[in-house]
Amino acid sequence: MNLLELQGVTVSFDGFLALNDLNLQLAPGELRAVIGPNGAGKTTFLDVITGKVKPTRGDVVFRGRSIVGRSEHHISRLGIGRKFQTPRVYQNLSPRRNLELAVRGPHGPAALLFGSLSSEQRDRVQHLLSVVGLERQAQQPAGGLSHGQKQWLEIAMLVAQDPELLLVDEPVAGLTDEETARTADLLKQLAGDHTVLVIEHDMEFIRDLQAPVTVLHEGHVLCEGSMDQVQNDPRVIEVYLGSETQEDAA
Amino acid sequence: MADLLSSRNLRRWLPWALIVLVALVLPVVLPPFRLNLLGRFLSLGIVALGVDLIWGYTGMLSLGQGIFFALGGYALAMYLQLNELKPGELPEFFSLYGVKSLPAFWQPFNSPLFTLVAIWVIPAVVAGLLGYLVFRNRIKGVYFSILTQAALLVFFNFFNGQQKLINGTNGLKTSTARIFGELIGSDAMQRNLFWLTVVITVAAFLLCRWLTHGRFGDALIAIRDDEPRLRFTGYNPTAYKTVVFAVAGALAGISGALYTVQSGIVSPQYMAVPFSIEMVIWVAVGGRGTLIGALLGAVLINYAKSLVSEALPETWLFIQGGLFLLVVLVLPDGLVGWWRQGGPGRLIAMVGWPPRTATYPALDLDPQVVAEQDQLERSGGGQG
Amino acid sequence: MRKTSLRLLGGATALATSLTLVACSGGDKAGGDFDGEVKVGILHSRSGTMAISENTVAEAELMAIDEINAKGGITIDGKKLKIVPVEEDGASDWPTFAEKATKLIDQDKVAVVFGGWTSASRKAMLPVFEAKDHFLFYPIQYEGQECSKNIFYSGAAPNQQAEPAVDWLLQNKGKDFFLVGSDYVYPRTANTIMREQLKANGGKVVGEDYLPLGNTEVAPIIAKIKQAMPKGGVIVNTLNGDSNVAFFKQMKAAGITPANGYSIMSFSIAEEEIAAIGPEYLEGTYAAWNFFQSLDTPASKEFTKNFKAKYGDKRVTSDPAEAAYMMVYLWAAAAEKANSVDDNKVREALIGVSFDAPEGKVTVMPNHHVEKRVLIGEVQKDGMFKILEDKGFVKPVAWNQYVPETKGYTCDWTQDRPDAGKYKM
Amino acid sequence: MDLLYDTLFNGLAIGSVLVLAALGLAVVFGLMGVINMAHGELMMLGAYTTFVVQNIFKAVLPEALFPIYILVALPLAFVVSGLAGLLLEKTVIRRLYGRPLETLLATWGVSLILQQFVRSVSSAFAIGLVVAVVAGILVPRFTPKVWWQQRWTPLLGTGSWIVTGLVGVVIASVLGEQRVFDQPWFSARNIDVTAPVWLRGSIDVGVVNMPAARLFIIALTVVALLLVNWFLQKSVWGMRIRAVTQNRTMSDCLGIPTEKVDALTFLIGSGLAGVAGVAVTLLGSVGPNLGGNYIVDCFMVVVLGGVGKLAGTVLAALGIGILSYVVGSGSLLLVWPAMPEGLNAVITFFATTSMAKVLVFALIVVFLQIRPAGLFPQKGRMVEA
Repeated sequence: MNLLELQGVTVSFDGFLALNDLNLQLAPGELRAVIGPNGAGKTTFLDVITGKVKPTRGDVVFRGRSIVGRSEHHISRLGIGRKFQTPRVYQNLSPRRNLELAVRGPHGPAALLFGSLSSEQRDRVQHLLSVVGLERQAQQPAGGLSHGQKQWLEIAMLVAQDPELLLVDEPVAGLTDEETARTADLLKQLAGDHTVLVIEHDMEFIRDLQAPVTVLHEGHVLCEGSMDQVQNDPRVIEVYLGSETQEDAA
Repeated sequence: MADLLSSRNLRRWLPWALIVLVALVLPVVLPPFRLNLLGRFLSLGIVALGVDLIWGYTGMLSLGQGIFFALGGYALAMYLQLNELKPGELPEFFSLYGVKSLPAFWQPFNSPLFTLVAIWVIPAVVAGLLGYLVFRNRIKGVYFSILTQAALLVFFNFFNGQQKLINGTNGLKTSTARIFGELIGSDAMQRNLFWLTVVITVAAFLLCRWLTHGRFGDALIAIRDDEPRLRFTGYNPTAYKTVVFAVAGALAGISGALYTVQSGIVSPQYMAVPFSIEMVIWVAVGGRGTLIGALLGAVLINYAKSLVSEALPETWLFIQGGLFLLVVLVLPDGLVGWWRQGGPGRLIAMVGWPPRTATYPALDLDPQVVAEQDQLERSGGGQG
Repeated sequence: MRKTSLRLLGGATALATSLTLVACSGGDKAGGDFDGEVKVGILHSRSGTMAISENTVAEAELMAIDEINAKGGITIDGKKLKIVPVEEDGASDWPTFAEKATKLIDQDKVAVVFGGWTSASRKAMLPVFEAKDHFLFYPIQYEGQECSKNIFYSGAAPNQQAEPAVDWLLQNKGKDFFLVGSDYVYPRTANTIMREQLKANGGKVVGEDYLPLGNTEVAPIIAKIKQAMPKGGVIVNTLNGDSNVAFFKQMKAAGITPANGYSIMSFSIAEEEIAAIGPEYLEGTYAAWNFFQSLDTPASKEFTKNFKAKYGDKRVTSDPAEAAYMMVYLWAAAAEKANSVDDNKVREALIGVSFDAPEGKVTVMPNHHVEKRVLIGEVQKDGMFKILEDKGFVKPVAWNQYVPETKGYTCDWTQDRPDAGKYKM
Repeated sequence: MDLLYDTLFNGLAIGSVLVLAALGLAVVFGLMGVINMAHGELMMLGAYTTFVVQNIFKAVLPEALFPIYILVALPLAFVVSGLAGLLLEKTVIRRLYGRPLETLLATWGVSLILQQFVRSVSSAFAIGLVVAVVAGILVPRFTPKVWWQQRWTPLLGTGSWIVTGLVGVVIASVLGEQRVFDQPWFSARNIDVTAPVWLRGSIDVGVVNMPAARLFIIALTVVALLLVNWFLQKSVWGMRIRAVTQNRTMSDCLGIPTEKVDALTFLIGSGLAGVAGVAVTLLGSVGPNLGGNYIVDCFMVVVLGGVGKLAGTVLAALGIGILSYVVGSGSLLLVWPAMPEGLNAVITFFATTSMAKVLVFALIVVFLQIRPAGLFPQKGRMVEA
């Protein structure tokens, strides 16, 4: 059974079709990359899954249940986590506190007021801090971190949530080559236990991931396959890789 | 000298010392009138704590705290109006409007127990309800501010217009009422009320500290910094905002009740638009996001207001307007924030004494180093 | 950035300080030989909505104090005492009035407080004066139904303004009445009284409406008036402050004017308000007061002349100003009579004290109100009143005799009984 | 039928005042996201301008010209309020873009200062203020340059302002000794603005009797709406304003002077407030508190209308106008005299102007439950970011 299934999802903003009859399936444990030129509807696609945008038509099914119409926090609790395009961390909280907020567990006001973190949760936070190398900065406001550190912190927050499905939007934008490689490793590690969907522009990075690729175009799935297959697809070349080859050359 | 001032320890304890001073020394020194003023300003500090919770921590600027403040005041005043009446008697003002029997919603206020609960529960429930309706629709930012202001006007107009129910513009007097046989307006009673206010202020402060110094507080700050993000992490900000708005409402109610008995009257004027905005400026001047700042701000500004209006009433609006501009443009973190960030040290540095540094010049002043040092000290202190 | 901010801050300081001095530049220059001082409190709104009205009253009080001081102050035990006013700002906020009253009594230890305008502010101060057993002089015509041991009322009671006005309207203008008022205690209570009075005397209330203080959207009220009396009738207006301007401007526009058969009687429109609203809008409407600037007596002319000399040629005198002016003299006379400024003694002495006020000889009655002259006037083009009827001096009645709840009650503080403030006759 | 026309006309009349008053606010809020709490005080400046113009006409110009003073006051009020707004934008609001709550507080502060300013201003005061400000600005010019590059420069800046401020105070208080200079220009009292005769009467149109002032305001509102719409849609600067609203960074890159655009937008919004100020002198009192009477209503209009389109503002204002009128005048009772007892009691309860306000606001809150972003919300992906 598929973990996530998008069935004919259409999103219309005032007549403009951001997503147009989009169908997509993700199997449990899969690592999937989604690419597409600007305006292909990648972010709207994530918005629909996470409940920020309601599809005009179609259905989103997670673990066999429709999640259309549920609010973001509800969907998140079902096990879908999201990392944003630009790193979004709580600027005035320290990385440790950022992670403590994100770590899996009850999230109601009462739980936060009257409960305290279990030792496993604490260990998990500590572990993640060391994984992303933020132990030294663990206590100062996250607003002071560098861009790369914020990206990593946000990925760590996503992992702390321990979702079944991770939606990762441009995780390596603005990172150095070394950091990019480490991020790829991390995502590969996560796949298997988790299902990971990555949106990225960086073709090198996607190749590194060695994952199946879905190409979006004008809100629609253009084709699916391995990186090599996709790159050789004439339709993809037509709409997209024309510019991509130039980038590769650069 | 500069060394002392820029010392972080000093920065931490000095505001506290000021509070202790205010609470302990002044009652002895001050004449009853000034003491009574201080008591009232301290009770305003409680409503300021609430404003700080929702604005300073959670980022929601409510311009309608006067609603809850007045509700608390009215609850207590209604009880006092009924207290020690002979059976069958009505509060005096009813006769002016030809009302013959006590309106039904007055009845429960015969009970002191009910009143004690109502003082904070009614405002909390009203705030919670109003908050829920607004937050549910993700109305925030200036929209929230404007809506709270509109709600304030609704309540103001209602209370102002209902002579027969609640004595309209006149409000309800409390100082000629008696409790335990003692006149509320008497000096002895007012002194007791001052101490009561001090105790409740401390309790409210501790409550807010508890709310803000844990993961709950972190969640509030997270809502302020990036609410949608928190939502995608599985939190329902509506719940948090409703809870914290209700708590702020309850604090406002308690504050209003204390203020009412110390000023002798509750009237719809407590729901006037400017008063509720003033509450924000207390917090802003004191330092939003710091509880002590909210308290200090409320007391300082109100004292200043009282002094200025005695001497030069015409200038108070200029000063107040200037304060709004000042805290927004120059002192965004208020006095306490400025103090904590080493403002005095910087000021002294301007006139010539560079702050004495122990190591490489920039290191002492580097925020990262400071933060680490802080952390070390804290863990050394056993707080972990 | 920071530099500019600081500069901005500097600018603000500059602004604030410059005002400070402007405000200070007044100050008193009275000299003369005095043997001592006696402090009196002056408590009016000098800021906020009510400042518009209350400034004049405060000015009239200060003028009376200056005049008394110029004549050597008050003489107690053969000593000349200078009256020193301590001014406080009620800020148009009722709780502030209570606060400042407390301050004047406790902190400044004043001998008496002159103050208040709105009934709400008086009601807010009342408990303070009662709790401290001190006393207040209140200069504004009001709704009655009150008789405090701790307040002296130098303005009109309802039977010195509203009731004779209604009688006059019934006799001369018609039986259908529409009552319009601001939404607070004076209009509400005054209208209650008038309703009873009309019921007793064959009039009819065809409509009644209230506007929140400060509200200026009067279209619904005008519509109601038109519906209730399309052919004309009597409108009694107890609106206060800003609403009046909107009311008269829009009434005129809607054709509800004296020319079209509407008689409009206002209880809160005096010369000062006419100047602010514009006489064009008010010409031909009526008002009932105890004093008009146009009152043709030497005392009245002297008062107006002095007032203008002190505060400017364009200024006008009015009933509230006169009542405020006169009460200072009444207090001074009583203090000399009691030979003390002690508040209890002065209060006893006040009853029976007379003064040749601008309106004529006024006398303080045992119910702490003042016997006053009742006048009915019509607004002229020049913003002054033509006096249509002079009902002479009328004794004040505190507890209204039309309202069933208070019918038969009276107030007499010379009586030695615990319920002297309100007892059955 | 009469009743229907009556209701429509009166609702329209109340609504059009609201449109006019809220128009500038809607422009500024919709295009710049700035909440201007001093909007009411800018209206007040417009009203005071009318007062001054009226007095000049009375004193200087032949009486025959008096009837048109209001037409002269309109553009002047636009200029005065617009310039005040411009000053506000340049000194305060510019520093606060993107921080709407701070802007709200700062403009509230400005509104308090403006209120007290018209109460206190006298010749002495004005001269003192001008001297202080001019001196303060000139100090850096006439002092050694190096002073302004020191560590203590900020202190010097503040100090020089304090000194010049004190100089201003001294001048003001010395002048204040003179009666001529001490007289406040307006004082705390309400001032008398008299409409010209042609605006005082009423005109019968069909069955409805329409006050001329109301008709004038309705016409003025229509003209203002048309002009603003034309300006935003058709003129070059209007285009630029819209471009900046949609994408500031991109507009900047394309060479649109965004700072000028901001200033211009604010100037127009403030100028419209001034025009509204002229209009309200025909209806109500003119005094320092004038602004406060309108501001919350204006905000309600903007919130209810949404910031997407001007049409939202118009619709919301008219809706509020008609509703307040219908509820406040109790006309429902006349239409349906035989209504059930309970309903009748409810309607009577709300059929005063005060209670109508309560009901209308409550209904707005209920409406926002259904459409949280108002009638015409801003659309697209940018909204939540």
